[in-house]
Amino acid sequence: MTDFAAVRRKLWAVALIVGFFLLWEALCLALDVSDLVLPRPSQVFATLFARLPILWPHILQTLMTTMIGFVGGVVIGVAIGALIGVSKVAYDTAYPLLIGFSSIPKVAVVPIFVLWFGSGTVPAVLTSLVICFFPIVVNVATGLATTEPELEDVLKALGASKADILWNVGLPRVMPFFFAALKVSITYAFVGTVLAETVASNRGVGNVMMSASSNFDVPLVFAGLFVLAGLGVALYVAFSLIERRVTGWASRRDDFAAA
Amino acid sequence: MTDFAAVRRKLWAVALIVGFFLLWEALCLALDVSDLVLPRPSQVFATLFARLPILWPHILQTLMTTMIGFVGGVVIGVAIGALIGVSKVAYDTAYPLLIGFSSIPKVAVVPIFVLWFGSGTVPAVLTSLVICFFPIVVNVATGLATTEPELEDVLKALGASKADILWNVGLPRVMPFFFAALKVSITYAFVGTVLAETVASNRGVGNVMMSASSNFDVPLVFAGLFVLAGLGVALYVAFSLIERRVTGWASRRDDFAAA
Amino acid sequence: DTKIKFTLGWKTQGSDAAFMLAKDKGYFKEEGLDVQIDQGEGSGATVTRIMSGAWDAGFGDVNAIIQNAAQRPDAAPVMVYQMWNRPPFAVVTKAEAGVKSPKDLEGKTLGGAQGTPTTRLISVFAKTNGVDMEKVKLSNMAPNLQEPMLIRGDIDGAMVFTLTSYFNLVLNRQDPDKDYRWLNFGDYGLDLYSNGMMVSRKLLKENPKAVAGLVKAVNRAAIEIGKDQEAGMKAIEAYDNLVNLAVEKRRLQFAYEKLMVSPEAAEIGLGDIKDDRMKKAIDIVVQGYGLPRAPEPSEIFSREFLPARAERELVYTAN
Amino acid sequence: MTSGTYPNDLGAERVAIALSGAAVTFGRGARKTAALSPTTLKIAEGEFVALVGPSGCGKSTILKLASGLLQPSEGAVIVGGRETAAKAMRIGMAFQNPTMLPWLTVERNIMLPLKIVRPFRGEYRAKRRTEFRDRAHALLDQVGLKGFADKYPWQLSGGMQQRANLCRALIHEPRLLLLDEPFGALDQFTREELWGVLQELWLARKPTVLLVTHDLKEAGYLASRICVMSARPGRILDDSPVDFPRPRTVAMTFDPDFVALNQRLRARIVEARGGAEQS
Amino acid sequence: MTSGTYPNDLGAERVAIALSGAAVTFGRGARKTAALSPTTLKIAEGEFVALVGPSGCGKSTILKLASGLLQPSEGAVIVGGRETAAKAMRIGMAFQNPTMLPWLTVERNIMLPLKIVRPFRGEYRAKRRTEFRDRAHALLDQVGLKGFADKYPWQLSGGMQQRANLCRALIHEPRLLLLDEPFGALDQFTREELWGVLQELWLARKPTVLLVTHDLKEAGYLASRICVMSARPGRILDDSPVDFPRPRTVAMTFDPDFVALNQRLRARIVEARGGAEQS
Ligand SMILES: Nc1ncnc2c1ncn2[C@@H]1O[C@H](COP(=O)(O)OP(=O)(O)OP(=O)(O)O)[C@@H](O)[C@H]1O
Ligand SMILES: Nc1ncnc2c1ncn2[C@@H]1O[C@H](COP(=O)(O)OP(=O)(O)OP(=O)(O)O)[C@@H](O)[C@H]1O
Ligand SMILES: [Mg+2]
Ligand SMILES: [Mg+2]
Repeated sequence: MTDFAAVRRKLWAVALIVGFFLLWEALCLALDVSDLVLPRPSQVFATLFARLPILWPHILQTLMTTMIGFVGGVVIGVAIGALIGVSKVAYDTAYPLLIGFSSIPKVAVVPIFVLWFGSGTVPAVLTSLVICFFPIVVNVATGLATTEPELEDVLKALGASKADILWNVGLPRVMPFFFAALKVSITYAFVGTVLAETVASNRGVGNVMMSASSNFDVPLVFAGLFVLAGLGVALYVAFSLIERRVTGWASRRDDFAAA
Repeated sequence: MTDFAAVRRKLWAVALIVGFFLLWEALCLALDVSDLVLPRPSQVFATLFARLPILWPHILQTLMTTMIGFVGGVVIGVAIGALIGVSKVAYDTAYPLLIGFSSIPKVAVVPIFVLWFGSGTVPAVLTSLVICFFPIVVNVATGLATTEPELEDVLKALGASKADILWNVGLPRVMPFFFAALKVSITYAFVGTVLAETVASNRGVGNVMMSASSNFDVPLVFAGLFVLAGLGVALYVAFSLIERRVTGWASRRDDFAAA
Repeated sequence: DTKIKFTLGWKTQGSDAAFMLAKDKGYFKEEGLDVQIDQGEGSGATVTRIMSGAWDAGFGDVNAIIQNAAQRPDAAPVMVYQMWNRPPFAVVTKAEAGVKSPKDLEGKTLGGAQGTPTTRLISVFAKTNGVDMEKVKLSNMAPNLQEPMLIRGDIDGAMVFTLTSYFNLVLNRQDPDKDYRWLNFGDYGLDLYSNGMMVSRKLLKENPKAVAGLVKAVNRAAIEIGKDQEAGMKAIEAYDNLVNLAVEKRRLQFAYEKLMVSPEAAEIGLGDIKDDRMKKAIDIVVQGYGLPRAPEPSEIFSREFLPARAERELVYTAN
Repeated sequence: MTSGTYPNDLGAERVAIALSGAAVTFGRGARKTAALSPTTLKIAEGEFVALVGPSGCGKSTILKLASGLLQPSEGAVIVGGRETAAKAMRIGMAFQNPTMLPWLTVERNIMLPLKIVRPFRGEYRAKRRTEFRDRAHALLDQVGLKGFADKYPWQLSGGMQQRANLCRALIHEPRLLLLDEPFGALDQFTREELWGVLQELWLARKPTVLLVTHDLKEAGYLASRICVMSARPGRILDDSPVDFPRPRTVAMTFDPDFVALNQRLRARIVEARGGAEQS
Repeated sequence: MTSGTYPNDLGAERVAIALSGAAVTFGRGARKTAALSPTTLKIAEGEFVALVGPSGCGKSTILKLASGLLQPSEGAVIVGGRETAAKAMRIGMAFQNPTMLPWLTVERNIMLPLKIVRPFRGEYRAKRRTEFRDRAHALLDQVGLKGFADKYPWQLSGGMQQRANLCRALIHEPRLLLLDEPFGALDQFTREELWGVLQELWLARKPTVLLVTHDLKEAGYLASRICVMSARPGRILDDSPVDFPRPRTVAMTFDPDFVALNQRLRARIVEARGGAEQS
């Protein structure tokens, strides 16, 4: 693909995204939707900019909490995923437990964390961690389980250990789906943090939104939502850049080798 | 693998899962954890069996709501995933929007649904739907984007349409990761239903848990959690059976052809 | 300093000003206390939070203490400063619905959040006032959905906290006085106490001095705010700069006017209760919640830590 | 050099494939790889052309151009009078690496073209368990894979996969057959058997065939014309007709004329390698 | 039939590979496929054995047994005196289908054994940019892939992938070399060049080599012993020494003795096919 086409594609995408917000604005105006139900994007952005100085520390708090929880979730997710992908007994044991755990609304778990670790950042980190590691587990495990035996045989014939095979075949093979899981996970990590912040914290975007919502300051609630969405997208963009480098082979982009 | 080994593996798994609950029971007893914080599994199961007749209609309600939302989520997820996996512009447009939307705690969205559709089943179905479709989108899109061009070429050389290729190569290729996403999604679908039920509904497990929690009846809250976990696992088992048939080729199980 | 973890009844509200002021002006510090104030999940949840051991003290509903004391007398927290003398529980309806007395609720749909005292006590309220609950439809919803659904007409009435709902209606650009009718439980035979400061039994046993200090500091701040609400609002702003100060100030004044200033408070001073009224209140709660036993007022409330009567003389002047 | 060069002007005969100065380059900038030099090649309908040349010279690339899987970076490719090959002609392609779909049994893999290609696709659901299935089994028998219809591709040996691959290229009676070293992984005897099968098929239906092979004997036995390519980036060095009578036999490959043709082509290839193969 | 059968009793020489009645069956119950009949085969250290036989007879299966990738369903396989092949001997294996890892460049793919196998693995991080890299590039040059080190495997043609595959089997100077049709996708000239490369390497280091091929000329040129297998499920029908002097040349393949050997083996194969190939 030429550079020109790539730029045009990006422009299209930007236009469509802007169009989405314009549509929202127009629909709200046309249907006369109350800003107490669904504020217009222009109101939300106005609120966001007006309150940004006050929101800033909360945003940093949420971002930091989420990142710690997310990194922890990724590490644990990869570890459990690798275990499940490699061992049949682990598969049969851990999967039902994890599915069961994952079906539980995490809001029921936060109080337990609060009790054990006090209110504040620690339970938020933990909530974010437990909510985000499952997609990673599942994709890593599936990727490992479906790795072509031929590729593994290359290493086995060399007398490679299981760890060697995992490292040199399993994990690279899994990368595209690992990155896919990251995209899901990072969003859930934010949800987890915010959840814990609404339940038991005096800081963070979740807390802001909760107090805004109990004050019926709906534009501020949505400003919080936009901040979360923005943070999610920002991290997604960061991952995408890494992903391009790491998993370009899988989509065989012509510009991959040159990138 | 012989049948005997398979049976032994299952027994191991059952033993480990039972062990997990025994450990929980023992730790609660040893550390004298209050049942207001974390009831022992034995208490929870006792409550569950004692209250089952009362819980039953709620369980059915939640299960039904979740299944509708989940099926809707799967359909929409596959559709959007296919679009994103195939079209670059859709990828660049929809991904940021979806990531942004997914980073938003759904609890903020439920009230909007309630105000639009009234309280009850409809907002619960919608919440369950919007919470569960994203993992499917991501995995379907990634699976399609990483499909080996060689396999697609087989059909292209025959003059197959894009739809033919999607149907005959893309989707089968994606199946293992589609099923992986289903496992994540079904759990989130339950979380979504319960969330909506706690916000505005007179029935369902979420409603029971909310009322139990306001009664400080923590064992009943956990009974609700166990029910959710159980439903999640039951559906997981159902999917696993389908998965074995559909994606056995990917893990090249020796017993696949015979199954 | 003794570390105290303190939970509010809800997110930051103007009516919490006393705690912020006590912290801000160092009244806690003077008592040798290092108090950390956390936002809460509901005035009922304050009780569970303290019972779980994660918090030592908090601002919450005495009726929830009664409920728990009936079942777990050794675990339930103890009220040590009964801040709100009158109950904020009410059913609010639109004026045009024509609900003038409880009897008019028959045939209507009421929305309420599960587990809030108002929702729990509605059947007692109905019984006391000869309303047939069979004819009243109840619908569950999260607290912040009550007013929007009421405004939209999805429900005919909402079972609310006056203090919260009044201002929610204001924030929803309604006129809560002109366009809405309030059936206050206190006016219809449910003469209950409501929120106050409670502490855990553990703190009570292990560090009574800290409890006394806590009560002293909060009382001092509450009395001060009676004369100067602006000082309270400054403390609120310092604690949480996101709130709508104008509304919160009105809420603070509402709390003083409608819930704290009362003939009883004038008689016995702020923070204390009358045991016979409490006994009646306990009976109402026991009946309403279907509790297995009725706890004694002494299990619920301890006046041991109250400062001298003279220090608890509430003089309220709106400013 | 014109000695063995086949007249590229086909006159009135209908042209099946026409490459006009078609070149292929992969990548961009410093990473650019020329895969095929500008190449002109016309193949008439019903011709059987064999393509030989050193490894990496662009033979598979020419096949991909002809099937429409690849667009030329320069020049034009017209197949059956159209630019989109698959629309113009029913194509059967056997890829160099067997590319069976791993989730389908051998039988289903082989029936894939019937599922996709008109006019069969309309009847696929109805006939996949009867007529089409029988056709697949008959083909499998012919290539010596009787009894493997229900296996999955990875349960076959390399040579068996290659034969299944060939079946898939043949099942829908294509008018244009593109075969990329279809017998490479087979032993000499199986190979000679399959030559016979392919020749029979060609004589019966006269599809246009473009066969890539490294085996000059194979090329001589099967083709009506042999093109020799130079090393990468390839171009066509030699284009010779093969005029032995049909049906040909393996015995014929020991005929002095046949050996002489082989020798001449071999010499051309050596000549071609001289310059370029070290790169 | 004993005429050409090599004495399987190796006496005092050290045995590199010993199959004792080793058989392989895939699947269970009704779906059972016998891939290899009970086979006994001893290969001494430093021998160069070629394995020929019809497609699907179990040649690749024997290679997988020798490399330890497959366990025999019956009988025993001992490599270098041990049951786990890879522990006993440094093995270099070229698979039938090139199995380059798609996320690594050709260079990194080829260096993979150095990353895994002792004693190189300890030095891999230090030398992968210098000494090991040079070694990889030297090998690539030898097989005619100069300049393709930085490409990804899917950017190579079929034959180029196969050559890269061969490089990966050779780079760590294995003591046991298992080659599964390593020259199948190459033209005759490239093929003959690589025969020379392989023979040189064998003469220099004397690894034990087990080569699967369909080309009797290749087998005769390279091997010190040729085993002919029957059709599926295969067993060893003939086991003949090849006594031509080393180093051998392509010219030698026209020698009457050489041709006679070829003819004799060909006859054995025909005989073998007679009974079984129709299944
Ligand atoms: N996707 C690609 N990206 C970059 N280069 C490529 C790609 N595909 C092929 N090439 C290059 O194009 C050239 C020709 O490849 P092609 O597959 O046509 O060779 P071939 O003649 O079929 O060789 P062989 O006989 O080995 O199969 C090779 O040098 C190869 O490196
Ligand atoms: N995983 C498997 N499952 C079932 N059958 C298998 C499997 N792998 C191989 N086979 C069968 O084993 C037999 C021998 O296979 P093998 O790959 O050893 O043949 P080969 O001699 O290498 O043939 P070729 O020359 O075609 O590569 C074949 O009939 C094949 O169908
Ligand atoms: Mg090729
Ligand atoms: Mg083989």
